[in-house]
Amino acid sequence: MRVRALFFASYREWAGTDALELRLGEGATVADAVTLVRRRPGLERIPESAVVAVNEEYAPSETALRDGDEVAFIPPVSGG
Amino acid sequence: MRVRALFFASYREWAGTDALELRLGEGATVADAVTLVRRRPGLERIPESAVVAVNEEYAPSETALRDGDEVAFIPPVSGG
Amino acid sequence: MTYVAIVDRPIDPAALVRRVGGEGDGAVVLFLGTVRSRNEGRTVTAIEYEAYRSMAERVLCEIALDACRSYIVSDVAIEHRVGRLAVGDVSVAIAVAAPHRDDAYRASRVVIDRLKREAPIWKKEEYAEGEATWLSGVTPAATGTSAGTSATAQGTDGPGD
Amino acid sequence: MTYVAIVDRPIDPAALVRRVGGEGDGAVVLFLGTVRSRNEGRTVTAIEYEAYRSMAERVLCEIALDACRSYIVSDVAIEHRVGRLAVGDVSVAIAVAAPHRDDAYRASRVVIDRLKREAPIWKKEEYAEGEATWLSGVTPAATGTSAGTSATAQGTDGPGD
Repeated sequence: MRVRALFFASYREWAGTDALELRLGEGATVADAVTLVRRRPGLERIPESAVVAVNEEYAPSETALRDGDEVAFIPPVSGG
Repeated sequence: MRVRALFFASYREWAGTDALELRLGEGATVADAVTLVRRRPGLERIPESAVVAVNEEYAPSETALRDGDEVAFIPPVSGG
Repeated sequence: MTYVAIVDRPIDPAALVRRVGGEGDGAVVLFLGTVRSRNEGRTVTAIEYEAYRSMAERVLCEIALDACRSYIVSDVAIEHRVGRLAVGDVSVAIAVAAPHRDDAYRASRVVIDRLKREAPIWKKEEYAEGEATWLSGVTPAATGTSAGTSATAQGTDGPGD
Repeated sequence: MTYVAIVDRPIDPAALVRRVGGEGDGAVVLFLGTVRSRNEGRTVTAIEYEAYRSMAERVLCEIALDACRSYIVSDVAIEHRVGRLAVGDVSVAIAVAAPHRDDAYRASRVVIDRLKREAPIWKKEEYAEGEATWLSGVTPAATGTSAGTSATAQGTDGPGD
């Protein structure tokens, strides 16, 4: 399946882009997406415990992904 | 001595005026001013324990008055 | 900065906010008290506010300065309107600016709570049936100087708002 | 009424206040977050705010609706600005209207505390020396649905404001 990875703030700068397409096997989880992304040069700085939102909702690492999901990597937030 | 009594809100309506001049003996206190005012028709409704401000500061009943003081009778407040 | 005023014209909340805050401030809290259409089960059509103006400004000033002493607050601005107000009109506005929001919220809350207990201001509600009555209100504490000089009391929420 | 928006233009606090409140409301609390000139000992010249806009609006909406469920609140309106802000600019505004002030204050406080912990928004501070850095920030809790659905946490006051 394919999911769309989104990067923001420091993660976006490390990625050099605000979005990437990821190819994952069936049954892949949020944890698998994090592992895949961390193999990309620069993105090894993203922690394994990175917070991820799937389709705009915060999702724990065991969350199963589906084809077409939007998987956002969320650095520690600092709004307000 | 003479002091100026001020009335507000319900007390003003009971007094039919917003100010009266009171004549008091030397050494008179806030309590004496309250007693004097309560003799006036309509103003017996002011409680003996009425809150009074002398020269714009809340003053306990034993406060000694001086000639020329402004003695305000303060109904329970309801601002805001 | 401290600004207090009893005014007999409509309160402009934006103008009050513009009075407070500077480069070192990260938070502004504005409180507005407005005239409600219902109070204690009755339909209110208007409220007449009356104040002992000079003393009210003196009390508000003291409350504002106490808030600046109790919290890390840069500016406090307070306006209370008097005269006849319609439902929805702003009767009181309090703007507080502070470096951090916790102080701004706490100071704002203490100022409105003390204002309601201590400021010599009264309201007479007019009801749909034509009657009008002075609200029962709170008896200020007659301490030696002015009532309640501590800024610790958080107050309970009276029926007023 | 609930209104939330991520905006890339200056926030107009008065316009936000006008969005909230009705005949039954006696209190409006407006919170403004503003850009401070100093943070953690450094001189800040500007802040660049970035948001995951669609998700940020979703999270703010949820926070606003939770506040309406936890407190007796009529309206919540929230705007957060993104882009480059100067010192003194308003970054976030929250307006809450309620029948009574206690609910308005509490709801306002919970909304800003949760916004800071949960909304996918980031700021990069630019300093007088020319450097710029993303603030360290708060790690949102990754619960099953969205982070922290309870409105009970009062939060501590971070360095942000």
